[in-house]
Amino acid sequence: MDRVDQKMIERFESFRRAPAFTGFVLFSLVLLLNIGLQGPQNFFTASNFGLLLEKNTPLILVTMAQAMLMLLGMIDISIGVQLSLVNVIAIMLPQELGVPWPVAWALGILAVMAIAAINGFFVAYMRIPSLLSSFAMIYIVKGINVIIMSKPQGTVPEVVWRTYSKEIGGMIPITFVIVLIIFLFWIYLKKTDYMKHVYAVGGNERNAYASGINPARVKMKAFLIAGFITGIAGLCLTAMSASGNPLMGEAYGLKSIAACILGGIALSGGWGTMSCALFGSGFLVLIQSSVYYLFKQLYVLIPGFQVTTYWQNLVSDSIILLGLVATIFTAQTQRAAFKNGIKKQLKGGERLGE
Amino acid sequence: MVNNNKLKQFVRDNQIGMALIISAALFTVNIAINPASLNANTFGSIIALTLLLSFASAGQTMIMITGGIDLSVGAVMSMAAIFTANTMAGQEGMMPLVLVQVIPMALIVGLINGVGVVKLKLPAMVITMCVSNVVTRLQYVYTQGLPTGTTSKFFTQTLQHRFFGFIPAMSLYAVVIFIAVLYLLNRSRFGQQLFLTGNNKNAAYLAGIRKDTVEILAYVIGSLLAGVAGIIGAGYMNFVICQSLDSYTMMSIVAVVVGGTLLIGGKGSYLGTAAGALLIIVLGNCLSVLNSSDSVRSIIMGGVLILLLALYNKEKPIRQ
Amino acid sequence: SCGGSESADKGDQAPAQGFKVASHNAEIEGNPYRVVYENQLLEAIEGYKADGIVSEFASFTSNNDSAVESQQVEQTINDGYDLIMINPIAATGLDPVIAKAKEAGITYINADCVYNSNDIINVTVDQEAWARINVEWAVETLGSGSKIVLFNGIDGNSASELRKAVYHEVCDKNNVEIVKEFAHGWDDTQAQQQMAQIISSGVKFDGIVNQEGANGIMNAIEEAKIPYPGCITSSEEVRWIRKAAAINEKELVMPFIIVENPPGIGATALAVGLNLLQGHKLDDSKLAEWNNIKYTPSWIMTYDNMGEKLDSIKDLPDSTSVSSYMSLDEARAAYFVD
Amino acid sequence: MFKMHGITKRFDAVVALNEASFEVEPGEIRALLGSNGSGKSTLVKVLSGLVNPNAGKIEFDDMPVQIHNAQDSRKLGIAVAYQDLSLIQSMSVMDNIVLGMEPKGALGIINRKQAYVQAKEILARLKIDCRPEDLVQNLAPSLQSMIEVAKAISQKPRLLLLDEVTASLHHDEVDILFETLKELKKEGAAIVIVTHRMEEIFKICDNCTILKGGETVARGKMSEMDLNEIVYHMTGKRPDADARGVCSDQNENMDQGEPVLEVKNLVLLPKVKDISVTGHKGEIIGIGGLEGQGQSEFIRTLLGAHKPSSGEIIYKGVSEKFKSPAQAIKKEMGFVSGDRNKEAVFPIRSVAENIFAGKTTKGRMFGYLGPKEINRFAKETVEEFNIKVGSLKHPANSLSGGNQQKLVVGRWIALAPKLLLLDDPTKGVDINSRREIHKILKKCTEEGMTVMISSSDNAELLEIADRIYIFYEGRVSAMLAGENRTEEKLVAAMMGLTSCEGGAEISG
Ligand SMILES: Nc1ncnc2c1ncn2[C@@H]1O[C@H](COP(=O)(O)OP(=O)(O)OP(=O)(O)O)[C@@H](O)[C@H]1O
Ligand SMILES: Nc1ncnc2c1ncn2[C@@H]1O[C@H](COP(=O)(O)OP(=O)(O)OP(=O)(O)O)[C@@H](O)[C@H]1O
Ligand SMILES: [Mg+2]
Ligand SMILES: [Mg+2]
Repeated sequence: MDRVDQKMIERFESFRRAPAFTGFVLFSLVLLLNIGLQGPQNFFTASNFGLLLEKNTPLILVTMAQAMLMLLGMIDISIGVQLSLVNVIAIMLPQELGVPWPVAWALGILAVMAIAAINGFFVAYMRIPSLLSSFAMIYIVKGINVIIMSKPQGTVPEVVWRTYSKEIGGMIPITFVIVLIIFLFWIYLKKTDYMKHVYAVGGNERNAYASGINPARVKMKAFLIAGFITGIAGLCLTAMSASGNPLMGEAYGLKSIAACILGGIALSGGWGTMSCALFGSGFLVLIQSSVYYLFKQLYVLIPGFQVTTYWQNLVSDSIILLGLVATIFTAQTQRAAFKNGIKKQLKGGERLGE
Repeated sequence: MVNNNKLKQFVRDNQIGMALIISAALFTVNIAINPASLNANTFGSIIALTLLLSFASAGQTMIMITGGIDLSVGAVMSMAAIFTANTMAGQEGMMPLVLVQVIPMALIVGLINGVGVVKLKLPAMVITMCVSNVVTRLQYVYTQGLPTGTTSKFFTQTLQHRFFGFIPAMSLYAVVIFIAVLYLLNRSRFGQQLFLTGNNKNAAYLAGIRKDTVEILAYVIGSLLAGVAGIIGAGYMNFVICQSLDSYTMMSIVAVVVGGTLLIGGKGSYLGTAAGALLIIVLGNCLSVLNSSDSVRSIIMGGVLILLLALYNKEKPIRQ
Repeated sequence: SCGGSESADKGDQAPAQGFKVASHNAEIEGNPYRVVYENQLLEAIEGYKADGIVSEFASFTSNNDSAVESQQVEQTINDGYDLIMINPIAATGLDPVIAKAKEAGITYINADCVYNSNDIINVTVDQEAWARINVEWAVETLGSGSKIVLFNGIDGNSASELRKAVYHEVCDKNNVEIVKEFAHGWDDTQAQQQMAQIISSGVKFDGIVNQEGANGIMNAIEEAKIPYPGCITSSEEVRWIRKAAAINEKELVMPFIIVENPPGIGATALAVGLNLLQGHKLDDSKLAEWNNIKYTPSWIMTYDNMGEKLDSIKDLPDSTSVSSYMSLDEARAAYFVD
Repeated sequence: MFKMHGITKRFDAVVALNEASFEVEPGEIRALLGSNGSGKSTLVKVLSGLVNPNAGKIEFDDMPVQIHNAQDSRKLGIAVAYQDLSLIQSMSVMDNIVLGMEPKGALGIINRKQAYVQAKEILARLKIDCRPEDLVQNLAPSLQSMIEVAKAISQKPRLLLLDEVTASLHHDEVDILFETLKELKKEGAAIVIVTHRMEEIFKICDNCTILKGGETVARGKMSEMDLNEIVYHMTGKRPDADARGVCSDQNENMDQGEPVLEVKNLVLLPKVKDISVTGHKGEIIGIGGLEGQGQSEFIRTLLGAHKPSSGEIIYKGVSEKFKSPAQAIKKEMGFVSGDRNKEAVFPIRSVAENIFAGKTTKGRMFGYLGPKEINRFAKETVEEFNIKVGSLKHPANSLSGGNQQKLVVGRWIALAPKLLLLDDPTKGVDINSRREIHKILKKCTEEGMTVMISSSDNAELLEIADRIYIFYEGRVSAMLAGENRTEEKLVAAMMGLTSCEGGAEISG
């Protein structure tokens, strides 16, 4: 009994020290809030999960792509316009050139990977800070997007968007499977030496270099992986909206960065996991939906209550700010847990010494 | 070989000079393409826009010297501009009342940013972005989204008038602001402490510098300067809507970086920033001469930015 | 008109306790036009609530995030609203959601920016007509062989692109050269900066064809103290109307045209939607492509009718736009058969 | 076997290596010596691929080779333990040890079991007391240094380069390390040691190469060299007769006058458990002990950088509770850290600004401070303390380590604080610079300054301190003064054996 308890405590302690702890706490809080506001009977339905996932898979995936870069201490604020790039290619190639859509979609992913590679080249080999380089990329990609597609238009085959919003066996949303596959890919990556090198370069680039790692190549690969995931995200966005819009994704750049930080990934690199990205983006998604239900409740509870949507935005942005501030409290417990760890280690040392 | 090295050295050590040289080159190209653009108005508008951008970038320079970044510059400017237009409502003599609103607003925003970055140790980019969002939302709640009043005629005249047809009256404000910022950065203890703190926070702390205070002050003063820039921006445009000055966030960052301030902190100058601002405005002007679509202009802008960054803000290689 | 017929039977039972109405907007913040759209919608709703026609109203904005947009619409579908009105991000992108609304038997009205679907009712201002009135006036004022500067809204935006196509078409046909073309994002700050750049580029032009942002353009012109342009077009912000009138107060120095692009179209669309819910039948002859009820601008101000028009808006504050919308009965009279 | 010649490396204006040459044979342990800034680390980094030389040739087994990056270097069988470590703090010991050469299975997946065994083995071999899964950031500095060595050795290198790794190691750890090195030597590895600790060289090295100003000035067998000769090659001067003399006579008036500093039962858990110390005007107080016994924490607590859990600090007759170094420094304290890079130098600011750093805080925050004032102050200081600088405008990181340290010491002494705290200020500083720093300190005490200096170097303490407090596990295990200041007593106290007479003095 005691040993089981001990183990549980140890598990919890080590979880408290894990990077994903911050995101987990925030996510849980807003999850409870959302369940409370929406009512458990409405929240725990396949269609609700399906809806949340279907609409937010692009954000979740883009956050994962951003996380990949952030582990290396880099960011890409042009990731949003890259989403639109996939979208316009996936729509325009079939529409204008008659390219079969599966081919067009594959080309969309390749195009984003090419953009990511260019950005990666500037960051990894030209050594331009990623914030600045990706800022310049926004101009370039945005220009390309509008040249390819001058205004919102086009459709995707109905079977595609129908499938996208389907649930397998009425239970498991397709989008869940997509996110799961990317996550499994991450789990595989984590077991490879490449991922160790990512953490090493993120932790200290010079030392990683001194250990025989080529940081530029590691970064370049990360950009390609992030580009690939962004590509998938862009296709999800295309399937979700079933059409093209050259201006669709821009906001995702900064949003995905915020999601990563809220999930507990360190902007300085070397600290975090993909779970952080999931929790962080989940937090943003649920804030959105919680505020929706909050105001709905207010409309019902207070007769005559009528405010402009400005208030909704103010409330959700304020909660995000609070969430950000809350990350320091989780960080504090994390620090405490670390200290405990050190003390234990010191004690362990004493025992050995005796 | 030797010449080549000297050139490299010059390019690296003279960011201000280089920014000016590139600006001049761009301007020459501009005139070569379109000789008609050599006129008094060109100078007038380039100077005015450069000054406005360098006001907006003053605080950003200070903050980036500490190694931080402020994404709330634009939001603070817009908020200040709204207060200005709203309060003046076309009447004269309302400036004190404007200041009574703008100063506390900027102080509070700066303080939240500073405390968030310094005491709570949140990444500057993220906390200032979130604060900026909230400030933007407040603009809408405050104005209900509608354009606000008009600035006073006199105030607008003091900004828009052009002496001899090409020296904007705004230069009078520039004299005050430049002297104040240059004094703060280069001739005061605060400035000295700011540079040291930006370069090595630990060492600054152990040398007896109150690094937290210094850094928070940078955010507060930065925010105040953004507030001032907002007031001036409002006067220049004479009426304001929500978010109208938001684009200055990114422009200020680019101006500061192109002006040679290091993203990692510890090195930078306000004159550099002003030169950077000039470079950006001239570049914009140059692009507007090209008879191409906005998309193509956007692509060229991005490409030129990358080139400039590769020139200025390259990180050191690991292998030396 | 499928959307209409389906909800017809449902509407007959509902009115006793009033309809639940949800409004969605791509953006409000940063867009003065949409602010008026939203305000007039709220104003109309107040009236309908007082009359017991509407019981509940909720308004959403997606800040131009199409994922958020379609999530919010779907949430309102799930929450059982009777009428969903939307001023969408783009002319496409909501087909999946529209299919769901149709399955749920909800009346779905698309307002302001046209949405390309036959499964819904569109209620929009005729952007092409709007642009045509503007540009044809400009061409006529300046004459063939003249040069204009053209300001668009946002490259890649539906309304902006529709107008742009008409501008180019008319200019080409009448041998009018577009010497500079910019997109100012319907934003006075950008407009001012771009106009300043145009002025300093020394390019010669006779007139300006523009949509909103006119105050910023005029700021740049007055700062540079260049002569007023041979003509300028714009939409119906009150501040601009007064400014244009003031410039031409003594004599005609700057020909101008102001054509309404009424943000009240939202409230008009609401009236159409409520009529449908009440079981009335649309007059199919009034529908253009995509079941579009097109509102053709009629409030037009030029130097000739300046005094009269100025008088009609003398109570409006500078910050608003000239805009009106149809009442329930007016809408029924205009677009319905019964 | 391993040869390099004609190696030249310029960092802008600084010539770090000037046609230097170096060679080492398998089965040999060679010392690479030279004063601060003579180019030792640069030479090592040329071999490890971290520095790209401007000219020169490298030969391995008589074959010319090119080392373009750290990978090339590893492939040639070169392993390096760096002066400033190459560990990733946020990763585990095991991950660090196998970093860059992880044992892999199918699909590039790491074979964790094998990696674990590998790490365990090397930890056992070097008797390092930690688990493979511990995070490096949670380990004491000396353990980290050992892991840096372990990481290098685990590559089974043909050429092992150790750059001042012993600087932060305990005696026993150094012994273990040397044992291992001897084994490696037998196995045929070539080993190069860079160090400033002369006694070590004689203990273990076969041969030595001496650099001066980036040039190779001497090489030879250790058995044929003595300390004087080495110092001569390093500095170009015969050691002064008074080298030891300056500091040897004790300050007679140390008990006179009231104490400047009185610390009573200071506690700062977990490191500082109960410490009482007194310091008088004009006295040099030494603080000794093995590394990590609470010395650094104690000194920083005096400065107000940490908040003590309990205890009292009476400074200049007033009981003080400083909340930050700023407050302490306002009351005329000064602090010199041995950890230059992290805690003392502002690398990209100019030499002048670095010297003026302590003085920026004296005066109103928004008061006027012009470059003239900064430069005048800096110029005086540079002249007074004989700091070698190219120009006052050059960035501080263009100076060599020793000169950077003198710069930091000068920064404080020029301010004439009442109490100067120094935390291991001569770590990694060459003999010559060290002596100069000692001279400066001595001179200051004559003018009435009180100096408290902690050091990891016993000889240094015995040489310069009037009284030595020895810390053990967060307590004072002995206080040595006058006659009692002997090496044996010091070492005994460092091991926690307080039964000697020195211990009695504390209670007295
Ligand atoms: N307690 C910790 N302290 C320091 N770094 C840690 C800690 N936990 C994890 N890390 C860092 O994060 C990396 C991955 O951590 P870990 O394997 O614990 O994540 P995880 O929880 O399994 O992630 P996920 O389940 O999301 O894939 C490690 O290599 C390490 O660098
Ligand atoms: N990255 C660099 N940039 C500029 N100068 C450098 C750099 N690295 C080293 N130097 C300079 O090169 C010279 C040699 O430095 P190096 O570190 O090799 O000396 P060292 O012999 O290892 O000294 P120490 O004993 O202090 O470690 C010094 O003058 C130093 O200031
Ligand atoms: Mg796990
Ligand atoms: Mg060295």
